[in-house]
Amino acid sequence: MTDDVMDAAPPLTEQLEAVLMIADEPLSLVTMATAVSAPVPAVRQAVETLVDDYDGKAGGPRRGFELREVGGGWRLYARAEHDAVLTDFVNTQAPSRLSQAALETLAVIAYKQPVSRGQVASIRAVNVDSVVRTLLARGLVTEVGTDAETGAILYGTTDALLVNLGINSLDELPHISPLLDGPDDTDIFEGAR
Amino acid sequence: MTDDVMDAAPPLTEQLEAVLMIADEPLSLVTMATAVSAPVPAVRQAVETLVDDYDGKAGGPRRGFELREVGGGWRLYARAEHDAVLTDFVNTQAPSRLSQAALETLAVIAYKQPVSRGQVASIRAVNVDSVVRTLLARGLVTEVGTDAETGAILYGTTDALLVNLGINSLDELPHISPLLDGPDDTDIFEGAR
Amino acid sequence: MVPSPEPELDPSTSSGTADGTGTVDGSGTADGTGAGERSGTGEGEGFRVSLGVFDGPFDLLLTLISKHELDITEVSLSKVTDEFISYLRALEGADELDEASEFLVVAATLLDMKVAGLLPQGELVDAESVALLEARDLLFARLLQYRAFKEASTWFAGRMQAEDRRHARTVRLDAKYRNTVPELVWTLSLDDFAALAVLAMTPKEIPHVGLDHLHAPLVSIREQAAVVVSMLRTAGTLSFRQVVAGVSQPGVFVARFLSVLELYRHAAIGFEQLEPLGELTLRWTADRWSEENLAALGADYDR
Repeated sequence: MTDDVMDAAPPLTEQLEAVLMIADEPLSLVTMATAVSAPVPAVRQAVETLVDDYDGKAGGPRRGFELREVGGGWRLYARAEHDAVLTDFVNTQAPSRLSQAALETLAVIAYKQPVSRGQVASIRAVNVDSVVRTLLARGLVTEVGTDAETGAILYGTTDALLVNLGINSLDELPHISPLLDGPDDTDIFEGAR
Repeated sequence: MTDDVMDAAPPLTEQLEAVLMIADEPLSLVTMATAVSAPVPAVRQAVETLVDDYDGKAGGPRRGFELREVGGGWRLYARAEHDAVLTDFVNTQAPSRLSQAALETLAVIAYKQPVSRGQVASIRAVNVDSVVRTLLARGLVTEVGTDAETGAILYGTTDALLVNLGINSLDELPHISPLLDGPDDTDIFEGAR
Repeated sequence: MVPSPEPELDPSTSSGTADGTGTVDGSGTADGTGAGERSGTGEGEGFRVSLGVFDGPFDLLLTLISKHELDITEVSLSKVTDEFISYLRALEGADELDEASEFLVVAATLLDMKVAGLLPQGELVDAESVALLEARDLLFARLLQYRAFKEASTWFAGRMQAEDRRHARTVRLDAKYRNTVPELVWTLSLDDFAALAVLAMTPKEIPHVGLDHLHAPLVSIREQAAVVVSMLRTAGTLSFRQVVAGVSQPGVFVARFLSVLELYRHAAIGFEQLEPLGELTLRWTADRWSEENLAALGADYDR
């Protein structure tokens, strides 16, 4: 047990690990320093400690991930040695055909864009989070902004979809207007109880 | 490049760490076993090793992250102690809270599943249609079949609910069974008089 | 107010001390029918009753009754109802409707229990008395079941709130892995795609197996509701007398009245009656109304 220093705040390295674990993009030393309220030089030293630690140079085992400096910031990456395993893993997660659920969600986004996941979910009456992730990963939809009121991310389709459909612009999508003129307030579910 | 130890395969724990690092949802033992081509028992043991390791029980320092079993799978989380710091950092917008009516309906479905809307309504004694739609759109419940006799859609809860509750299986719900033996079973009150 | 992690709930000890009219902090886990619908846990708010034998939150009253620490026959239900109605006046809109419907369940159960409690009981000799007691047990069971789920929902809320604060690693897949994903196989034509959009956006028809052939209703409440809806949507405001003008069959008359109640329950109409047995004025108030609403209406009567 190494609980001997637990009376004080957790070590800087531990706090940085927590921040790095959930960060989606490289973090500059200044950003990290702000996040954990510590001076930059201390953060720099802690980052170096972690880099060595993950590389197995601090007595512990080498980790399956590494802390790398990329584009002016630090981020956790899966270690490159495991790329073969990871590529297989990603492939099994992403089959070459879109599921029916994904296609339907894509169709809703195409006609209703810009649209939030919540709005799509209420139209389809199922949760679409993972399906939207798939579409994002496939580059068929993209984030196009945020709802001014709710702050929800709004999605739209990309040129890649147009290419797949063989059209030049969204205007060429067949009209299905009667359905689109329907009750515009998909927020019936916001207040729904 | 440190290719000097590349003759042997990297330890299972290291491969799992790499996979967990790029996963964006809880991974079951089977999924992980497939990804790293190892038998499930070995993966289970490696996962346990990592859990202890991150908790500082394996000689090394406690980590700023932890490996949690949630919603039927394993996933990396920032350690709970740092959640306050991280909230400032990520400024995530929590999804809007469920209404009391939605929570109660969710509770009935969780305990009574598979259950039809009509059955839920007879317990809650109010119309639950819109609430069930909200729960469907949130991905917390899903259609699990139809009643053989009436053809009514039956609902059950999803793994996403487990993740939202931070539990791993329905067995972890609080016990309220003595009160739920349907009205057919009046024995439950034998001792109450 | 995050419940303790150990998974055990005992609704009989949920809200404060059970010492009769003693002090109650009103911040128990379940606020009974009181808590504001949106706020989830309305501390100390909610419906309180002030009776001769009891003064405190409504939920505690139920607890005491179900634990047999307060005799249901000593509770004036009409007084409880009066207080509830004045409590409702202070609420607004949807909160009011939801609370009212929940109160009705509980009040109806209490009323049944009270009837069972007031009837002479005597020795447990004849089958009738046994049946009476069993009926009372059923009512207790119903009440307790309802409250157990209410209680459980508090646990759900607490867990969800706690989990909201947790941070899992969810990062975008690195470009180098994204690029290794096999090429997408796309087979849909433009028209297929549009057809799919239509399919995806068509409101789901709820499969419904009619039981009409089993209990053929002489008059359909749903059909009568459709009549009422079209009349009210055209006129806006009508008296009930006008709504049933020309109806001669008692069955249609009753069904039309029941459909009015159902429509009120769905918050589609409002009504006012200035004095008991006076003219009943109906008003169309629904912001949104669709055939789907109508299809679901009166489903209780199908059974």
